[in-house]
Amino acid sequence: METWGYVFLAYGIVWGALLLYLFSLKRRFRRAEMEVAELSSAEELQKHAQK
Amino acid sequence: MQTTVPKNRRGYLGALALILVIVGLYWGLIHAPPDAYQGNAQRIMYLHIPSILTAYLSFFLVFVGSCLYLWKREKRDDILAYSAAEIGVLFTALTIVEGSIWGKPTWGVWWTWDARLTLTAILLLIFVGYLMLRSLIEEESRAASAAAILGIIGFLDIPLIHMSVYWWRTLHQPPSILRPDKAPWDNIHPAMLTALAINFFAFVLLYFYLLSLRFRLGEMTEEIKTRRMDRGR
Amino acid sequence: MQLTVRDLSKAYGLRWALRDLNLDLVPGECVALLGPNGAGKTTLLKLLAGLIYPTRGDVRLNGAPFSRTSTELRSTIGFLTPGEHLYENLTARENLDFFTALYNKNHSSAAIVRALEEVELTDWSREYLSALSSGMKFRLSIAKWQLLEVGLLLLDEPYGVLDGSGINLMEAFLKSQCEKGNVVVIASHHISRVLQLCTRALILHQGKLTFDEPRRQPWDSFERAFADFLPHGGP
Amino acid sequence: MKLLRQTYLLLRKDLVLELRRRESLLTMFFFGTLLLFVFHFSFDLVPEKVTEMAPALLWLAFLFTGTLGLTQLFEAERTNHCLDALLLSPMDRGALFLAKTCFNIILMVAVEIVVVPLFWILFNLRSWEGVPLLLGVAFLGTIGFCVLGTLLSGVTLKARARELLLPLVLFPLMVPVILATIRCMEAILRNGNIGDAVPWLRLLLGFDVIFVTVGILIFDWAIDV
Repeated sequence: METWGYVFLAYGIVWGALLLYLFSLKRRFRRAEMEVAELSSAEELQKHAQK
Repeated sequence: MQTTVPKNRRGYLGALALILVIVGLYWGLIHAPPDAYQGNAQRIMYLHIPSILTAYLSFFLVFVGSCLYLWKREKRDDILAYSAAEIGVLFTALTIVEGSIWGKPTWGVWWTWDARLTLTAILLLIFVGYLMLRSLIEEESRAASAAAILGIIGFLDIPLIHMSVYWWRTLHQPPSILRPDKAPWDNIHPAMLTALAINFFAFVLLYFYLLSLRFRLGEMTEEIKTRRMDRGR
Repeated sequence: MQLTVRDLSKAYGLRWALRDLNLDLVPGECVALLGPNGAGKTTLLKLLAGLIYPTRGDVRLNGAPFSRTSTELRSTIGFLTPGEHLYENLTARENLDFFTALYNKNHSSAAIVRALEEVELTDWSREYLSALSSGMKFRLSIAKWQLLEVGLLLLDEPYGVLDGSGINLMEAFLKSQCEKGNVVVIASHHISRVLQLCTRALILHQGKLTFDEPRRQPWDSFERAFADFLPHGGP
Repeated sequence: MKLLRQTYLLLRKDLVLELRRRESLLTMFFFGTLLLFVFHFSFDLVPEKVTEMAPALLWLAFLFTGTLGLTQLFEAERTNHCLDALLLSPMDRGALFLAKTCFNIILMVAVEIVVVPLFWILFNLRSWEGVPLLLGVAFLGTIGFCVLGTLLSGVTLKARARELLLPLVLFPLMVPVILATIRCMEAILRNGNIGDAVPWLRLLLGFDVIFVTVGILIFDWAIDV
């Protein structure tokens, strides 16, 4: 059935792109979380050092 | 405007969106009957209509974020506008892809100057201009103000573009039955209507899930920036 | 003209140009703003002039804070930088006519001619600004701000371009402004000259105000504070 | 009113500068005529088709010429930081917006008044009676273009590659003006008066009114930091 091909093509592209974007967002999200954690731990060190 | 959804609530939102998406897929692909004229190709409508509306929704959020930023100059509103624009571009681009794929079986051509497709293409160009403007201005606050103004002008221009494209469209080719731009909810099979409704809510929830994720990411990058600056001194 | 600055900070991208600066200027004061390059002198001047907006804190003139709508407040602020704020393709006279009209000061033509005489630019009045030397352009901006009668005068490195008579002209102009109760702030590296002129000295270092004292003779605290900027010894 | 006084002042300053150096005016005029030739060669117009294509050709030529003017709009303010001098002064930012918009309108209208008759001669169209009405519609379109163009010219002032960015950002927003002006022009050429293009005319007027007000209110944030 020719039309099913188009339907799957459309659904495939849309949900593929959305999932891709979600993963890239998650990856950036996790990297940012790590950086925040690393920065806050560095600040703790600094506070201890000053005490 | 508090849209930062705490960690667990965002999880629920994500899960709910996922469920609705799956249900929507089931209804759209299997449960709803094929269209009398277009056969199964018409099932793309369950993607096309929701993603157009989400594109409009994201344009509205860019407008709201821009107005709030210009008024109160808070970084948070700028992040909202930027996140909404980024996701808006994605949904608008997908809308065009769906529209042209839908056009192939229905009219035999990948692209027709159908009013809705042309309108979505112009929306995409405005979004691209918005993101280009933001990336080409170095200074943070200047880029935010410039983007905010473009966000407001763009939004105010949409009704005018909408009118002019539809008048231009009806001038050239009167809308025929087969054309997808006839209002989908008149004389439509109830099962199709529910499929459309489910998919619509699925898209909106998914949109807000992505938005809250991107918004939180924006806030964190901002936090990292200020922390790194303070540590620098 | 009374100027108050409360914990003013300004950041460019990732760098703090100014950090938590507090300052009070009273009418008649002539302030010298000193410090090495990149200490944030020009940033502070631009913030006081309302050309840029602070990241934190605020600047108040006569109690009124700067905001987008305070266009009236702006008619009392003057910003003097060598070779700037004048139209290159207008003649000297047209520049003065334009700015006096813009500031809604209805000076008679005679008053403008007299202002040009005072800065010894009479026979250049019909020349395009591009034909004037940088020293002459600076004299023209002195004539401009004389006509615009502003309450706060900000100068960014004025000594660079002026010759002997130009410096006397400028210092006479600034003295007359202070006597009239206006406030003058001069950012400069010519410490010896600017110290004689000013009633108070500020030292900026890496965006922080490290010294703020009225002038007195002998001024050993200033010498000490300024010592770590001088290579070794110096004026 | 203070706004109008300052607008007149700034506009007069811009006109004096322009008449003295005549950069923008001449380049825009020659670029306009150049586009006419380029369009003529590229479309290889058969006389009958010319009247049908004339509005689109003319209006696109004017838009591209106008874009040249827009990129040069704040050039005088860039030397010697004169923009800072204006922002420092008690000038109403809306006045700067109105002055710059009127300045670019004057330039474009000057080009249009010369190029339209030239178009008629070059393409030897017989009926001249539609020309004044055509120029009137072109004027309304020019207002819309310059209003939004000046606003975006201010917005992109501090951006890198701003000459490229300005058209990219401006033209998608110009779709209503482009369509409306061309439809009105076609109506004029076809039956001598606006006739059935009245809704387009209302759209054009609406566009002008909306973005003049928005421009005056919002230009402040565009130019100030």
